[in-house]
Amino acid sequence: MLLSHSDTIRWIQRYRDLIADNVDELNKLDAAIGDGDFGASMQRGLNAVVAVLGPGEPDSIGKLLHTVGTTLVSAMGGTSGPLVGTVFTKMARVVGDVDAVEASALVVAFRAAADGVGVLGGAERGDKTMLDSLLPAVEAMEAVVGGDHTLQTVLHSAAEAARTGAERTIELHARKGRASYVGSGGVGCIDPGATGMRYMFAALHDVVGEGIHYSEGTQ
Amino acid sequence: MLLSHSDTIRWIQRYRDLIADNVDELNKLDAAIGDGDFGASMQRGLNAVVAVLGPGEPDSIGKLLHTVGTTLVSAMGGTSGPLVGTVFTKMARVVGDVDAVEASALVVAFRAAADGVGVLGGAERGDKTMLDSLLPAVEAMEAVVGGDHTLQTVLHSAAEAARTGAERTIELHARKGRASYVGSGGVGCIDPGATGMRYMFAALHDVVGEGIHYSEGTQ
Amino acid sequence: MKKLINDPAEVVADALTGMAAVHPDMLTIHRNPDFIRRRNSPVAGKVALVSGGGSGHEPMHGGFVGIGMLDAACPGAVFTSPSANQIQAAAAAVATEAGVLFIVKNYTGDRLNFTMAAEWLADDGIPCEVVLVDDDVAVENSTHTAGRRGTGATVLVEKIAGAAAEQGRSLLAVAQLARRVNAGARSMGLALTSSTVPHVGSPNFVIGDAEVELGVGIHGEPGRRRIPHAPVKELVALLSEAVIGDLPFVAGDRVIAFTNGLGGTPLIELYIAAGELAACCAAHGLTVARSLAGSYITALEMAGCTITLLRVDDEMLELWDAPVTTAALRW
Amino acid sequence: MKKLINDPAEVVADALTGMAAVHPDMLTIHRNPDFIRRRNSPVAGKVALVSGGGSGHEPMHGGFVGIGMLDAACPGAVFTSPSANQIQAAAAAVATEAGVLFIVKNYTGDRLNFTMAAEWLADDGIPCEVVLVDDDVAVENSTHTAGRRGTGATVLVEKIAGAAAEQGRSLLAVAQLARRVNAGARSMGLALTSSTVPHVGSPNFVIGDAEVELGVGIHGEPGRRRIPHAPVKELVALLSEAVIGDLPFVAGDRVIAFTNGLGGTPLIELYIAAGELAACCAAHGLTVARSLAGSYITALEMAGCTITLLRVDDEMLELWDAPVTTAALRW
Ligand SMILES: Nc1ncnc2c1ncn2[C@@H]1O[C@H](COP(=O)(O)OP(=O)(O)O)[C@@H](O)[C@H]1O
Ligand SMILES: Nc1ncnc2c1ncn2[C@@H]1O[C@H](COP(=O)(O)OP(=O)(O)O)[C@@H](O)[C@H]1O
Ligand SMILES: [Mg+2]
Ligand SMILES: [Mg+2]
Ligand SMILES: [Mg+2]
Ligand SMILES: [Mg+2]
Repeated sequence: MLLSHSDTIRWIQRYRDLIADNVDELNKLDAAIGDGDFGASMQRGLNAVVAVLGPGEPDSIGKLLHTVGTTLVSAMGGTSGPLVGTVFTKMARVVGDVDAVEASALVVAFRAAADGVGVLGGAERGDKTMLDSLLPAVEAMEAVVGGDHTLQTVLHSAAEAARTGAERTIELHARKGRASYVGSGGVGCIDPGATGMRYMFAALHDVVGEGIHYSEGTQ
Repeated sequence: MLLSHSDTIRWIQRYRDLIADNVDELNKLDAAIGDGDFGASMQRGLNAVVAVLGPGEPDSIGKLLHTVGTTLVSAMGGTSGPLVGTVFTKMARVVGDVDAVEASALVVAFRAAADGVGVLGGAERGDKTMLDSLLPAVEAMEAVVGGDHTLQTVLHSAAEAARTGAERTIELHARKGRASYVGSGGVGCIDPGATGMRYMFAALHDVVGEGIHYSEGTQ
Repeated sequence: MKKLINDPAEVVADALTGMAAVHPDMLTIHRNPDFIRRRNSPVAGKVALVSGGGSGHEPMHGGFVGIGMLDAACPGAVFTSPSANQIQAAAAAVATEAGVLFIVKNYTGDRLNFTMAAEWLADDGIPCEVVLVDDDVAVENSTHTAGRRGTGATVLVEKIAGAAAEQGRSLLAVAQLARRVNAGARSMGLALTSSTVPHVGSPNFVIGDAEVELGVGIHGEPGRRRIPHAPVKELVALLSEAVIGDLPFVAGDRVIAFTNGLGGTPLIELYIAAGELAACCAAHGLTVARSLAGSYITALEMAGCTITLLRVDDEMLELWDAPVTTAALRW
Repeated sequence: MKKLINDPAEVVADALTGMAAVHPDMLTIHRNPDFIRRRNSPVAGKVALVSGGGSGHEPMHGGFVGIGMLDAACPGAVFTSPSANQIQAAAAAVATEAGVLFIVKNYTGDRLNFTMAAEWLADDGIPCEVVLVDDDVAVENSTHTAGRRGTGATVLVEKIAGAAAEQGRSLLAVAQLARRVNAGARSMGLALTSSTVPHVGSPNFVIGDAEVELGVGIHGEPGRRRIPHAPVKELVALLSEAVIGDLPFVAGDRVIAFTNGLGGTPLIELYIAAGELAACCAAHGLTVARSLAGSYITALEMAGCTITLLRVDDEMLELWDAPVTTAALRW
């Protein structure tokens, strides 16, 4: 099973919807240990993205993901704009000008994305950032991919790991971003950025989990 | 019975104490239909007055009342400073350089005070101002003075009339001062300035009512 | 009550200490009686402009003392008119042979005290004129009120009259001009929250979470009407209809448009309100010749705004543009 | 939430409309991407100064655009760093052959976006330097944080660097000077109330009626410590001890003392705080060479203040005194 061009568009749309459904929660998570704009920023960014995506436009998954990334950077601003944007521009480079992506390539793309976020933001695992759901998700995918797992299973493990990772940020002491200013280091609060990443993986799993697009693939 | 120099000083001190005891009430009355400073202004003014009065200083009742009036003007500011100050400077002129005042002269002095307030502020009876307790008090005194009433009785009637007058301002629609700006004209609220005058008469009655100073007088 | 103050009784004194520390280049502070005077005043040959009023409206009036505006300002206690003695002392300190102009917001207390002081000055042979500012259309101008209050127009009168005085015009000429500015100005305000007088300790009145008080006074006097909170576009339209209809301002008029914050409203909101005011002016065919937006006449920490329009002619505009060096207005 | 706004999503756009209406003589507003640019920019031969940050801090930065200060400012969404694209567009609009200086408050978002934009400018052959402002002593300066935040020093850096650029100094010289100003400045703030981001609709955090939040951030970030409310004398002493001890400032130092309001605190309180700051400086043997008091870096309608001290030398003082014509600072 492959991730198709239209899956990718539906992923982004679903991601937008999940963020919209949870925008207040995300703002509130950010208000507690930051400045309260994370949900609004993600929503503004994804609305802009959805507005520029046409039915078959841009015409390859790589180009599409690149457009998603650059649109997020320009429409979001903030800390999350460049970082979440980087997730997509890095994936775009790995995926290239194709109209379907296999699970293995997708995992490599997500690894590149996580590395890119790490380099740009300078954060490490455990710093209470979006990396704390992004990295576990990538590692979970890497652990199962290549066996006889379907794309669905791979993405299921990613979504689960991202969710757990996000929830566990509640225990972490922030060392990066605005939450590092808070006296408590934000211990006791869930990181908004990690929660945003969780929705990104949930959206992808939702879209692929709905099944539908069984093209001929490796698994 | 006469009002002596020391009675006069005790009157002013008692007036200061009554205002201090009711300063919050007076501020609140003013907050409801004005700007909330009436109690504080009266308190500041009377504290300044008490600070400049010595045991036999100034050395006549006329000079003493004049000092009270000018000190109130300079220490209070606001609307009430010049008006309440005028009460005392007008009385001072009528009373003159004496060390005791008969009831009849005191009533003439209060009449001059009320007229002075009317001229300076341009208000009339019923405009919901301090005149609405000052004028009834003067009229009540005028009605009883000269008969076989003691100074105490005269001042009792003044205190009663001032109290009733102040309470009745609740029904009045303000046509002068800051209360005239309020949409309702302040109907339903008691006028702070009239209440302040009420304490002025109450203080005088308290001091004379305590009896004490029976010098040889007309009554 | 949470404020950055020490003793409520020392609020005015402490603020004057701060002003003296921040603006030694422009102002000299006199204590007991309190007044703020232009450095190097009196200015020989120049009509001296003196204003004042209760404290709690900062930067008015102390922030308008300096070259091209006021020579002295008298701060009363919070929301309390300064005393006649204070005013007399301030006027005596800055008076010249050209005379003294009192610019007085039309509140009973200010009128009484400034009028008393003017009489005392006259007794001392100092020529003195009193100009009343009464631009607030929220107050009915009838014998049933103390007359309209002075609000936003005060800044405009003080700036324009100040520039005229700086040019060396006579007392009567400056007074006449100041009255002409007042006559061409109208204002109205609204509050989102009330404010707390320090020595009172609780708000003068309470505005519900979903309400707006229309026609509020700058001393926290309750207004004339409560309406449900609405987008600022609608609120500013309400205020400007009342203001425009009152003078009335008519298509073709050139105006100075002044959006004033009441103390607790941040500049980002004032800019939004100013944009709406400009739109209302345009819709009525008024040309906004100059604009001013900021918190110049406050009511302690009250959230809200007042808007003022002044119909200007070339002379007024030229005087508005003339240099001014004060703590609050400077160009 | 009661604010003078229309749609929360249009707050920045509406405020820009208002700025354009109020300051047509100084500013030109560009929309989509949003930036505020100095009228008649680019200024040939002059290093262009560009700053920016989230909205909600007005007058920072748009109010500092003009002669002697910034050439362009990029307003992000409320409390959200502007995007790299926005910054690039602003810089491109005002850049000259002398290059572009970015003055960036040290927040992760601002750093990321300005750095990206700087790289894109470099790719286009435009010389570009980035200066970080990180003066907030409330944040521990360790590897366990994102580093100190930029607060009050930003105004001082922008004013002094702006004057140097206006004199025609080179990009490197201006950047070096800006870094020197930042290195000599320290700040700390406190909040009496929180503030509400329009699209969130409820306050970021709640401060009790008898509490003060020490070390609060200008984006409504919770601070490091809650203390019982106290007289401003004690509060300012706490802030200034932290500030003075950090650099440290020592007896004999000349300083610029800056008392900044966070948006909801009226000027009368800021003057009182400024007076206390001057007293603290005197007690430490510091000479206050210049003062600034007012709401220049706000956090929406937050009540509270920040204090900033900058150790100055003759060069900095001369540049501080140099003429400036912006909406918010003008002399
Ligand atoms: N250095 C960093 N690297 C990776 N992620 C980061 C970093 N700093 C902050 N983040 C993430 O960004 C999220 C906040 O995004 P956003 O609200 O846009 O930031 P801000 O408002 O502080 O600019 C945080 O919850 C965190 O997950
Ligand atoms: N024109 C007037 N004549 C007489 N008394 C007046 C007049 N105007 C107001 N007052 C009285 O002054 C009182 C308010 O005094 P004060 O609080 O000092 O005034 P303000 O704060 O409005 O200057 C009112 O309650 C009223 O009794
Ligand atoms: Mg945020
Ligand atoms: Mg009053
Ligand atoms: Mg008053
Ligand atoms: Mg942000």
